[in-house]
Amino acid sequence: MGKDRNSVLDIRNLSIEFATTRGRLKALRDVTLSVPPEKIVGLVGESGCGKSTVIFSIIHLLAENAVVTGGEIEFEGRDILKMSPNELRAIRGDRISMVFQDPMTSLNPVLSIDTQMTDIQYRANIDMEEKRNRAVEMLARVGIPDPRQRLANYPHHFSGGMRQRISIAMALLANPALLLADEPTTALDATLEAQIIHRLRQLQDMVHCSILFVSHHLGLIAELCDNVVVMYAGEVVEEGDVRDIFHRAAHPYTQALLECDPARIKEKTRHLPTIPGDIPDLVNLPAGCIFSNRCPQVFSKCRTTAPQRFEVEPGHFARCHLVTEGDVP
Amino acid sequence: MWIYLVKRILLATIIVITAVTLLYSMILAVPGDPVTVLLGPRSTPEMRDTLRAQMGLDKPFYYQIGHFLLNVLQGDLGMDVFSNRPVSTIVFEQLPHTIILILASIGWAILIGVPLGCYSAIHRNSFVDKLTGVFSVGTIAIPSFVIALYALLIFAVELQWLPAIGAGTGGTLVDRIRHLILPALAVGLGWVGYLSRLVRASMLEVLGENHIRTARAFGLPEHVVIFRYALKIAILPTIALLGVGIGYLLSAAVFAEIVFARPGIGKLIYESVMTRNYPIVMGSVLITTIFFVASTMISDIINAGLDPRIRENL
Amino acid sequence: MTALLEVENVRIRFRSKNRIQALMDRDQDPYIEAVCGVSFTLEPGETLAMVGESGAGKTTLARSIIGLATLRQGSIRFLGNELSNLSDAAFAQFRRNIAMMFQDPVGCLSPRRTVRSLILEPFKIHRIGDKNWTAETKRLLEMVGLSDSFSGRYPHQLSGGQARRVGVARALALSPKLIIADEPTAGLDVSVQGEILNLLVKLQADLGVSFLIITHNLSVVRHISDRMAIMYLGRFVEQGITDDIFYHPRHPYTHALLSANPNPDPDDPKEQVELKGEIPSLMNRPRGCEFHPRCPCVQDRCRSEAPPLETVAPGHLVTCHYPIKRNGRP
Amino acid sequence: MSEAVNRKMRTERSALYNLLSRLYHNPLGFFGLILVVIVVGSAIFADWIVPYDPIAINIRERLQGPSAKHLMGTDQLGRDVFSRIVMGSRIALKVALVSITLALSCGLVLGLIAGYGPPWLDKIIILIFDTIRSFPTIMFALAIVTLVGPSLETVILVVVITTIPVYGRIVRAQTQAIKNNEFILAERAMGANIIRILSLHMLPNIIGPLLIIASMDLPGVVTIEAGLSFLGVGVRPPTPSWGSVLNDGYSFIRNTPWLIVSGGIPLIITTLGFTFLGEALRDILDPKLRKDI
Repeated sequence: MGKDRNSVLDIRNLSIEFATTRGRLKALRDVTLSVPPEKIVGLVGESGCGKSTVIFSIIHLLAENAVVTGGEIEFEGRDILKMSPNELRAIRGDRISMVFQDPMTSLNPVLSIDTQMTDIQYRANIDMEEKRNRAVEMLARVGIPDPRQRLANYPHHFSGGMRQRISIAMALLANPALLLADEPTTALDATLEAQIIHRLRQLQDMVHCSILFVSHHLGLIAELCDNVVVMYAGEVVEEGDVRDIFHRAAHPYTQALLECDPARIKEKTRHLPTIPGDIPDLVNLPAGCIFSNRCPQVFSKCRTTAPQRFEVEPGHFARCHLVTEGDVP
Repeated sequence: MWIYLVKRILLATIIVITAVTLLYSMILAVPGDPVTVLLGPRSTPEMRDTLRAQMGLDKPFYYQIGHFLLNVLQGDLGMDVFSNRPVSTIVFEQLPHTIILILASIGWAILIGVPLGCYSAIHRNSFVDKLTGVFSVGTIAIPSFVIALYALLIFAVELQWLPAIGAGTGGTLVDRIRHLILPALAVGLGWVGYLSRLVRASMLEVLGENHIRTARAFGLPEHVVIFRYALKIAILPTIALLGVGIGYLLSAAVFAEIVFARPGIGKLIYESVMTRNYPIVMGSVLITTIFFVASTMISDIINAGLDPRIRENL
Repeated sequence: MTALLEVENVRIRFRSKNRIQALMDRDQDPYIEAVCGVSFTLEPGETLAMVGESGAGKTTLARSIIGLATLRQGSIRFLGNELSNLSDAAFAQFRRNIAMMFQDPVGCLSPRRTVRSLILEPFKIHRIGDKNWTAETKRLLEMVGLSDSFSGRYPHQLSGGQARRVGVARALALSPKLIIADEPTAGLDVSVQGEILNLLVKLQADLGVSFLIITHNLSVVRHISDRMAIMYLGRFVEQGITDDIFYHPRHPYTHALLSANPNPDPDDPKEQVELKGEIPSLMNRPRGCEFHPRCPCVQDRCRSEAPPLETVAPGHLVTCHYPIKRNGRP
Repeated sequence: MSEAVNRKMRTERSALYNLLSRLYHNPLGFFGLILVVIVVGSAIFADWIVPYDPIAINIRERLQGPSAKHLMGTDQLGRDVFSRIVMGSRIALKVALVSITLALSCGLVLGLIAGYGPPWLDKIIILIFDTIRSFPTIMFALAIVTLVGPSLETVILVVVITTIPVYGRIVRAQTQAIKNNEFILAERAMGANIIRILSLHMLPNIIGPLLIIASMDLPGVVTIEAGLSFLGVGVRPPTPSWGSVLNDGYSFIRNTPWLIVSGGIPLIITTLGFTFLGEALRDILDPKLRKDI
């Protein structure tokens, strides 16, 4: 697997552990994924699967007790994990920017939007007035009504939806190569979510940046993303084009996840499918495949040896013994 | 902003009025007759009657309170029976010394405490952080008058580096400052620890919040993140507690003035208590309370200035 | 047979400004109308889902039924008895028949008490004495699929799903006739959601309990609710049989809500009906039909005149001047 | 049922045991515990420890430095300072415990009423709290002493009045924070009356942090008592109090430093001891309270 010339971001065999009182929690194990240029990659998985840890490791803003135990994150030819704090600071907000989940707490409450949006343009050597104009223009693009006047307002003058639009405007201000979005619309209502996703798609075509979009909402991923990466309990179980995943899912977990989504079940049913059991304890990991204790098609090999990443079809990878041995169901 | 201002001033006046009423009703609730307490047992009934009439003590309760309140608003706190000079002039003569002492103590406490708090918040669990931790817990706990006594014993009596008595009134500026060092040290020492712990705690809390993570995610230089984004919020609780802290400072000042025999409102009250001269005591307590309420109001207003959320919520 | 629950023209408001502020700016109404004129009925053994976005007043309405919010106007009758004007004591005997499940699975359990005492709380409150408590706890825990080992645990030692089940067990303690569930699937992953919903459906089948479910998760509503109502800014804009509304939405807001729920299939994107702007604040409500600022098919009449309540099909009510035509689907 | 009861017993005993062991790992906390044990021990066993009668005057041996005969020397009336210090601890702790219990209970009740009761009552209580808080403690004490005269009861009265608002405000803030939690709404929905909600659901969540704050407030109360005695308006002589020893020390500072040194030591030991112990307890029992200084 040589250097993938045509991808903006390449994560290879990334493993991260958190030092906790109970012992070393293996949050990420051998995670491999890539983000092609100008594409939107959906990172999907349920709570506790480590999707936010992946995002925060890219921008290297991990918690103090996090320890990177292996792998590399190649971005524009350099490994982020080996960058010095100053080098990291240089690309943050310039080449990579981020939108966070909770709009109510991600903006500074005592500084005006004007201050916050001009501060982040400290790298561009243009005068303050020009910085304000660029801010106003971007605010208009994300759908903030009369942005020139609203610039002087403080975050608490805006609703949740408006604040998230401001965060997106701030993130795209520096024309980044990669935008990281950590469940940006989970805290919003459905109609608002649709507006913001629609707006994000338009802005992406204009700014030509690629987006790594984290979510647990399958419908959203299907509508917005070009590629999808499915994670479970700290491992990438499947990765591929959006149609590969939604129509030809190879991994039993992906299939079960799709089955459980009530929106996909056509005829009305009184009994909703579920995935019985819980995520295994990530401090002392079970042998074999991580999904073995909940997998409907588990067999002897799953409980002994961990499956390896296998290319089911061009660009479509899965980590399951069924795929490597038996035919794809 | 001005709505907040009006509300805050209104609240302050209400507190002062309640304080006055409380104080005055305390006087009247005294089991013995205040006048006999004042003039002592040997005073003749006539003297007591004239004084009682003079002070309007024979009128009904609410009338006296109303009368007293009116006088207070006009700045008249009644007459001192012993020196028959107006109470307010006596008290205002002594007030400046106390204010200088308080400002000096809180001054050096802020200059050292706040930066120390910031440093130990940024370099958590470093040697400095641990040292200041133990130092501040110690100095906050130990009573200020014990510190004053030990300082007096060591620096003034034994080593004689600094004067032990008085405020050096009439001397040169340098002399007055030399008289100020030990009392200011005694009163302010506990506050260095208190402020550093406070700033450290609120800095740590703010640094953990999401918007600081956003600021760092945009690659803002660390000093901008610390001073413009974090400190501006972290300082708010410190300012609020400084306003309230004036009350504790005034108490510590009383001891410092007595231990170092410095003139000031504390010494005045102490002497009047000895002679049971309650008008002076009441007058000075009242003025210090007004001074305290004013300082809490000022710190709230400064906070409103810094934090738009307070400024605008009605 | 008489309806289990009849809610008629209920209005609830909160004081948004205290007396001094109200004096200062007289032009603004010092009250916020959280619920303005809502009526519906609930039959025994039936499940009614209330759907709407934040600020629609769903939770306020639900809480008024169990007496946690006082009505300004209107009536709530449970099995024919009027609840809205009862004193706490008189209300108590009805509290046995109505139970409530709350939004935050762990937050609605008193933090310093064991699961056992949490489940037995309803019995203690209503002073029901004569039971063997250990057996009763075991029975209730098993009903919700938890083993007896949970009885000694504290709320902070439970996962979201487990805490939610303890909430259900507590609600079932006095075998109520009606359970009000406020966002039963909030905070749960899709794979765990199914477990709780299947549990509620099974309880309905076994005990004939009727449910009032508050949620903003439309795909769940389609499967488990018999009837549904869509709330916007404190009013019912549409209510009716669930299938009717899903296949023949007549109110533009319902249509937008349904389309805003993206279909998890890249090759079958639904036609997007995108609303304009944001949910208006309850402080200054739009004139006429309150949805007109965001409505894709707004017309002049909508801006000035509040729409009447119309019955467009048996049991299918809409408040809109120009309801959408019935489309071809069955 | 008995099995559940002794399981509860075991958990309580083991809770105490693991509290002590965790305290052992926190050096400052353990050091604080030793100091507190010394002070409390000397207060309880004062009658046995005291070598001389603390009030007995012996002019011939006046103002002596520390010696084998008099561990901490003698004061201007020849009274043994060590005995006065040990007896003084009894006064200090008595004042502290009595006033803190009184202030805590009144503060708790008023705080609960203010936090959970009707808004107009809340405003009145808060106004009273703010007014009392606006009197500097010592000034307020001096004012009361002027009127009522110095005595132990006055000291306790002053301490109680000035500390009730402190606890009242903490309880009120916590009650208001908990009041809107969903588990309180759940209780109300089940028909629980106010008494049950306050006692079984509100109180257990408030008492813990409140006791920790009280333990850290103890030094403050001891300081007030010592301060007033130092000013000669607290405990009436000849009853031995640390403050009065310091008072004698101050008047004879030029003759002997030992009175001040020995008068200050117990105050330092007590205040440091309770503060270090209180801090350690807070870190162990309620880590999220750490940010509250």
